[in-house]
Amino acid sequence: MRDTHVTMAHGGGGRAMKELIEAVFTSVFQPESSEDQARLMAAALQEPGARLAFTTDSFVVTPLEFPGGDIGKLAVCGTVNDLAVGGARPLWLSAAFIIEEGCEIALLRRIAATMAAEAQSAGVRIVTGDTKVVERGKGDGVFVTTSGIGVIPPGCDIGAAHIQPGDAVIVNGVLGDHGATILAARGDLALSTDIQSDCASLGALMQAALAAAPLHAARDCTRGGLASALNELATEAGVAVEIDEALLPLRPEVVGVCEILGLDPLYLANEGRLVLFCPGASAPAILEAMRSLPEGEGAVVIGQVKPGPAGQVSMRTRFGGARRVDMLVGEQLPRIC
Amino acid sequence: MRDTHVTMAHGGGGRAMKELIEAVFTSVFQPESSEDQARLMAAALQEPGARLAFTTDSFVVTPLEFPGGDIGKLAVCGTVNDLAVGGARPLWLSAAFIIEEGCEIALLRRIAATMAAEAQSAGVRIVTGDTKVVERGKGDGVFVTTSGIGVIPPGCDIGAAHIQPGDAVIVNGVLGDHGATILAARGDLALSTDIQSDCASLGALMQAALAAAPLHAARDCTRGGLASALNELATEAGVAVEIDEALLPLRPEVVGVCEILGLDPLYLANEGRLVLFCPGASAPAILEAMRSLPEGEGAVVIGQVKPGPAGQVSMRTRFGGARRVDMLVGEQLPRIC
Amino acid sequence: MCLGIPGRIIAWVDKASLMAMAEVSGVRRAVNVACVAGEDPIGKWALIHVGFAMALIDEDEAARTLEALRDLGEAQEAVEQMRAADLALEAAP
Amino acid sequence: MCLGIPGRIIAWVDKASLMAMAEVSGVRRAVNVACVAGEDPIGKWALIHVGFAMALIDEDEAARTLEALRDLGEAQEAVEQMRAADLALEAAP
Amino acid sequence: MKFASEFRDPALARALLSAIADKADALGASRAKPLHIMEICGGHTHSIFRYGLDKLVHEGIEFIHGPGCPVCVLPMARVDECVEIAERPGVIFTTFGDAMRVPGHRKSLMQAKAGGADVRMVYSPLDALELARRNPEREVVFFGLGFETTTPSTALSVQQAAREGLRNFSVFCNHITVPEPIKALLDDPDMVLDGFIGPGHVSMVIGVHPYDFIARDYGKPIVVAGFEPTDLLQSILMILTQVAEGRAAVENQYGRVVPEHGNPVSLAAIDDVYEKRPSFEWRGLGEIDASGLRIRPKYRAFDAEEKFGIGYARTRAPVPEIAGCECGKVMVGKLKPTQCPQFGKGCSPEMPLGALMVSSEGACAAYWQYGSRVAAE
Amino acid sequence: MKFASEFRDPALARALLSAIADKADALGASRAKPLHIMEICGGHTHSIFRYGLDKLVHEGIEFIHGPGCPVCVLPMARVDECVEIAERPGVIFTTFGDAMRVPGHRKSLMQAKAGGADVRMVYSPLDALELARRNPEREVVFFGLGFETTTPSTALSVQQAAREGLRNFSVFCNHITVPEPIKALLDDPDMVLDGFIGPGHVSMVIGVHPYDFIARDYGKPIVVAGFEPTDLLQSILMILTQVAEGRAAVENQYGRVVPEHGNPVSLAAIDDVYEKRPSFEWRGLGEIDASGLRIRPKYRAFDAEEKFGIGYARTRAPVPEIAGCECGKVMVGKLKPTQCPQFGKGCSPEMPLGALMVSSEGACAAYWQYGSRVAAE
Ligand code: SF4
Ligand code: SF4
Ligand SMILES: [Mg+2]
Ligand SMILES: [Mg+2]
Ligand SMILES: [Mg+2]
Ligand SMILES: [Mg+2]
Ligand SMILES: [Mg+2]
Ligand SMILES: [Mg+2]
Ligand SMILES: [Mg+2]
Ligand SMILES: [Mg+2]
Ligand SMILES: [Mg+2]
Ligand SMILES: [Mg+2]
Repeated sequence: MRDTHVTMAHGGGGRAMKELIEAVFTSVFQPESSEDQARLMAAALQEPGARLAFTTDSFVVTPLEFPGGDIGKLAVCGTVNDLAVGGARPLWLSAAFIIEEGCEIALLRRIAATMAAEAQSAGVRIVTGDTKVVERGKGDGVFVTTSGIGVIPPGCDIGAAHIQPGDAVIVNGVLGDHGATILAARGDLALSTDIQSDCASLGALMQAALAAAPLHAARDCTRGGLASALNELATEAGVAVEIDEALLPLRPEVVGVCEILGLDPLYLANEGRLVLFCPGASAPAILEAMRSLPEGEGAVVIGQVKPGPAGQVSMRTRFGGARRVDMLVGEQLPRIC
Repeated sequence: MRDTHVTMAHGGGGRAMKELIEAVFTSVFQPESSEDQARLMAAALQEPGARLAFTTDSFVVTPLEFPGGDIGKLAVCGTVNDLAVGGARPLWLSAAFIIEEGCEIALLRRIAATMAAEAQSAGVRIVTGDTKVVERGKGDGVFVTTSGIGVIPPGCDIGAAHIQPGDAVIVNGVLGDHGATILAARGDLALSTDIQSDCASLGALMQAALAAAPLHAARDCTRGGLASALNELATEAGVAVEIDEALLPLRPEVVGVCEILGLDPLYLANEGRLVLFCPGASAPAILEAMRSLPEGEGAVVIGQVKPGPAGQVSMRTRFGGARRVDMLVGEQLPRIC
Repeated sequence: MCLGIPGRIIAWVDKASLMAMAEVSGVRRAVNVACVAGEDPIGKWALIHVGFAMALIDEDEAARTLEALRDLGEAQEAVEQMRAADLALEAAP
Repeated sequence: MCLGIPGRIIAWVDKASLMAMAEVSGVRRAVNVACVAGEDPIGKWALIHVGFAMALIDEDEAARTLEALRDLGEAQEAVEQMRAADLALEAAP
Repeated sequence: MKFASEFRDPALARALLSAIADKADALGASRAKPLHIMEICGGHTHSIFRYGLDKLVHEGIEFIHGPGCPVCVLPMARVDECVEIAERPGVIFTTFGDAMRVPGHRKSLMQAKAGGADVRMVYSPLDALELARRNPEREVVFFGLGFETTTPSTALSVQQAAREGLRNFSVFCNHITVPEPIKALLDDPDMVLDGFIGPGHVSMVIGVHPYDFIARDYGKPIVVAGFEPTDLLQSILMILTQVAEGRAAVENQYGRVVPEHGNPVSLAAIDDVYEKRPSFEWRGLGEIDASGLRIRPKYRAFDAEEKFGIGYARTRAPVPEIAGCECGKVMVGKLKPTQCPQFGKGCSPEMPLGALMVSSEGACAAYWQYGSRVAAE
Repeated sequence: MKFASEFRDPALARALLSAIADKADALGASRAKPLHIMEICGGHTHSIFRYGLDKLVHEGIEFIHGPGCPVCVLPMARVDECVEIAERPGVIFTTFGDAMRVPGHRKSLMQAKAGGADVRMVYSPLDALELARRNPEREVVFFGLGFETTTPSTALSVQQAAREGLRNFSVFCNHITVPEPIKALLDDPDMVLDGFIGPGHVSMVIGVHPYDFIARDYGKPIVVAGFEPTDLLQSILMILTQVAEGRAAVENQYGRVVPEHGNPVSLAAIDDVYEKRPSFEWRGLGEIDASGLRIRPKYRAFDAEEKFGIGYARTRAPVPEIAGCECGKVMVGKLKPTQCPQFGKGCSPEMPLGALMVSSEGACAAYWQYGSRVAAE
């Protein structure tokens, strides 16, 4: 294409749009037909008792590119992970782009390339998509919405409802890297660090864990951080969760960002982290299986499930105190007092 | 909720977000679980030879509410239609919302209600979703992205590749109502009309047509209008399409808007219109089937397929001239000269 | 150049600023009628361009043009019939 | 109130405007060092608040505090051992 | 649509086409030796292609597409200036949609908008005025573009702004006039034209007499025409009739809209607000004396050239057009669009090189859009 | 993290807790008859709950959460004024994140932002200055909020703005001081306090002597403390020791940061930029003499009160607080958060009624967030 930046013409439904889609997206995603719907078959889906898993997320992030990833990587990983944590094997993704007028086409190309690469390494195909262009000041560079389809094999049934008192609570690595990276990358707080986003696809990790030993539930810790994921799960399962401050894996730089801004790392976003609940007896095998993969290298037990009070998450502090770990209220704001 | 407008807190991943999602979305869509993935089974999908259809679209429209619909109705109809025109029976939708800070919560409720009602009448379920909040000036009220899953029954195979010279070209009603309605509703051109968007779900209509007689292909005419859909199909099928100006169904008001602004109704967007290709012999039965449903009342043959030149769409004018109907170039701009 | 379109001036919007409502095929927009306000334009047809009523349409003149065209149509038909007859004659052995 | 955090001043950013780079656990930010510029602050630890180095940290004093706490720890351990012994004695029949 | 549909009647058109064919045959016109008729106005070009008249009409009639598309004749330097104004902080730049995609040297207005300039399409200068009222802290500039049809609306808007004492409204005036370039074409010794279709909506404002010189001084027939297909066909027939009768006169086909002496209110507004520029540059035609209008000193406060120290008067060194672009020759009828080496190659509607490919009134866009493209392929 | 982690050592904390328990037992303190120790500073309140010290410490020690959270003591009328300034066209209103969610009568700053006001969170007044430099056409207002710890940073920023001659930067000064409200609390005949934990970072600026009156005039022990858990425990131990010994003195636990006489550069900047207001209104405490700072006339150009004709001096009629809100009583220790009838009902962090539920330093938010909520349910 001769154009270097997106104009409203690229959203008009005509030739300019077609050219943009072909040059930037379909040339990279290589869908099988030009029909505006993918037509798919998978043997796994037709097995008796197999269930289809379906999920969606919109991705909005500033900046669009950051250390460790870009919005495209987030969009693939996030939806793959939402499928994976339910026990589904991710198969197919859709990708819809809302592009702000003026967006650099080279940036879109980089994002599409990241998505294609991440999809390939996660073993999923981007099979259908859409682009829209909005006027300048009515978007933010680009928003990406992915939806995902996976298959839950017969017999696999995990979820919050299965969590039991006594379950071990496991995370797959250091917490808050993504959130801290974005805060720093945004630039307005003038912080600089060497941290990278933890953004990663966790499909293989979940399959490894499922294969290793019985497990009850898993959830990716994204917006709202570990604390919000634990609160959701504790509420849905009607149990209490107690984690141990001393066991929480945290990078010093993430602690640094939190100390400077008065934030709590438990609430920082992650994009390649999950929390997993399994019977205590499963924990060693699951940990071992997780640690055999790069995205599970840092897997550790961080706490356990208690019978009640239902929905309560608490943390044993380093010197034996306990504090409530409530759900994040609104958004975490940097504070000075 | 006590809040009347969305703030950044509603996107933070915490309690405010949960409250917004529950008050506005899940209370209306009533998903089966609180897991962030729907887990689905459908007998039709497990039939041997059945294929899964998967599609996605983002919806961006100003104003968000307009005569005949709102962005939520568009989002349901648009994705249902993208499934339907491929011969799929629509089953499930996902819905992802990107909400601009400051958006009125009552508006979101109205949009969700429309979506639920339209989904019900279209026979699909909204089974999973997502919300994000972006800062004011980085969105436009709300963007909705829907993805859809449908099932193409064994033996059903329609698409551009099947179009043949001699095929009749059918549309299901008057053209351009949606585009003209939006142009007028936007207000900046200070036009007022009584037209309404044609926004409608076409699942039942497609099923009726498929049941009536053999057909080759269908496509919904959305952005870029009838002209762009015909050009796409002609190119994909390697045929020429000739339509007849005298046969085109157009409302006088739509012609009026076009005359005033110097636009061509062939390029105006529709949201409840499809163009259908079938053997000439099928046309009477298909027209009859379509006309038996309200969304097909205005069904008419508008032209036919010629062997070539491949990809060319032309129109016989009212007094026997012929003109090329090219694909829209950029976007249609109002003109004075 | 100069897209212009016939519309009917249906009512005053603000007489002081010479703004009136014009209607084109059921589509309404307020237009400036300064150029045609010499006689009361309400109810009349005008040629609308970029939001201004630029000229009143002379209905009699329009009818005369159409009449002339219809006459031409008849005349031309006659000519063609004659020509066809000629051809038939010529073709006759 | 008044979140403050120890950071090391690692280098000047702009000496004229008294801006220097501070580092907290590997995180860097330029801070104003006007309040601690009496002696050359580079290499020193300071208490950072809202982008300003508000005070240098007295390392000796910090060590003394910790020392006192450790002494207390030992003393308290002794006390507790004595108390445990007392209890054991009392519990003895 | 009343006063439109009747003039699109296929039966009437058939009769006209047949009568034209008879006349053309009688005149011995053929594809090899056609009669050259220039439709001056881009609106006529648009109608010809929209209704396929070029293919329906007798093959001995060849349309030469004239310079009457204000977008097509706008030199690139004017577009550059629009972009420069639009990119100033605080400016809301308003324009008719037509001008959005015209390429400048750096960028088009659409690209400037994508780059962050606040460019808004309006349907009417009245809408620009309203924007100025609603955004008192912003400077609203209206791009005044067009021939005599459009000049009164801009003039009336400037008068209105003056009455209201608006301080944040100005017009970047690039209005031009029709008779002067026609004279320039007629003075070109290479030009062979047998008659003109005159722009009806221009005459609605200025009447028919400004074209008297065409018949009187150059001996060419000119028929002022409406824009519906039968209007055009009737006008062609009227020209052929003049040719056949050896006459050259100014005739008015479009009597329902065009008064002999034009519209007095419009003429008075034009006279009040504008004065002639000594000369103005036309794309493809070069400098033409007295062919452009500028805002009179009494309305200086509403003149964007004055406000921004920019514009034609200040940049007389002609800025070169894009190399390889043959718009100039096409516009004067010396080349057909398909004869331009760029047509369909370097230049297409999605990536226009020349203005004739941008405006839907441009001959190249019309050729492309309405099907004469194949000729080039 | 050096100078922090060491002071979070569980072993040291255990020793301190044990020593405190011994001292408290020796003093006969019990849950029924506790010793009341006020941590003046919201930062201390936050640390107490974050590390669970309230549950670890001997049950005979009861913490009274003092007024040292600048967000909590800010009257609603000030928030209303912030919103009013922020909503003016052209203004960029900058604030620490803490103030974003504090309810005003109409709305919070976060809600004003959602409504279109350009409200931006900054980490430092230096970031607000930088915004002013980069947006010369906008008025950048910084919300000066905080006690003596924060006042120097604002003062130094105003001096910097003056040096640079910035014309679009101003401070909405609502800075307040610690000693005066403490005196007010001590003058309250209902108040029974056995000692104070002094705000270490305030003393980092002003030194320890401004608290002399507490020991000297009121006979209460006060220990200026750091913010790590062992700092707090050590300070409690030091207070108990004074109580046990029948002494009342100003002691400095936080010697590594707090110089006896404070920081001379900070003090000079404060003195140069601010002057005392005759009195200032505190939420829950009412008007307190000489407890607020305003910008001196010499820096009038940087004073948002002057620029916008708004602010404390102009709106002395106290604006009523929300009915049913018991923040005032909680703030002076007369009610525990859980004793407020609104706690967890009309008032929760997602929908705070009072400021104490907003700031993470507010006693109510701390009770809610860190687990004492159940008591209310
Ligand atoms: S094809 Fe393009 S460059 Fe050539 S004359 Fe036409 S517009 Fe100009
Ligand atoms: S619960 Fe709410 S209203 Fe009651 S004192 Fe606390 S903050 Fe104030
Ligand atoms: Mg999801
Ligand atoms: Mg997700
Ligand atoms: Mg998830
Ligand atoms: Mg699409
Ligand atoms: Mg933006
Ligand atoms: Mg789609
Ligand atoms: Mg679609
Ligand atoms: Mg479609
Ligand atoms: Mg989600
Ligand atoms: Mg907006």
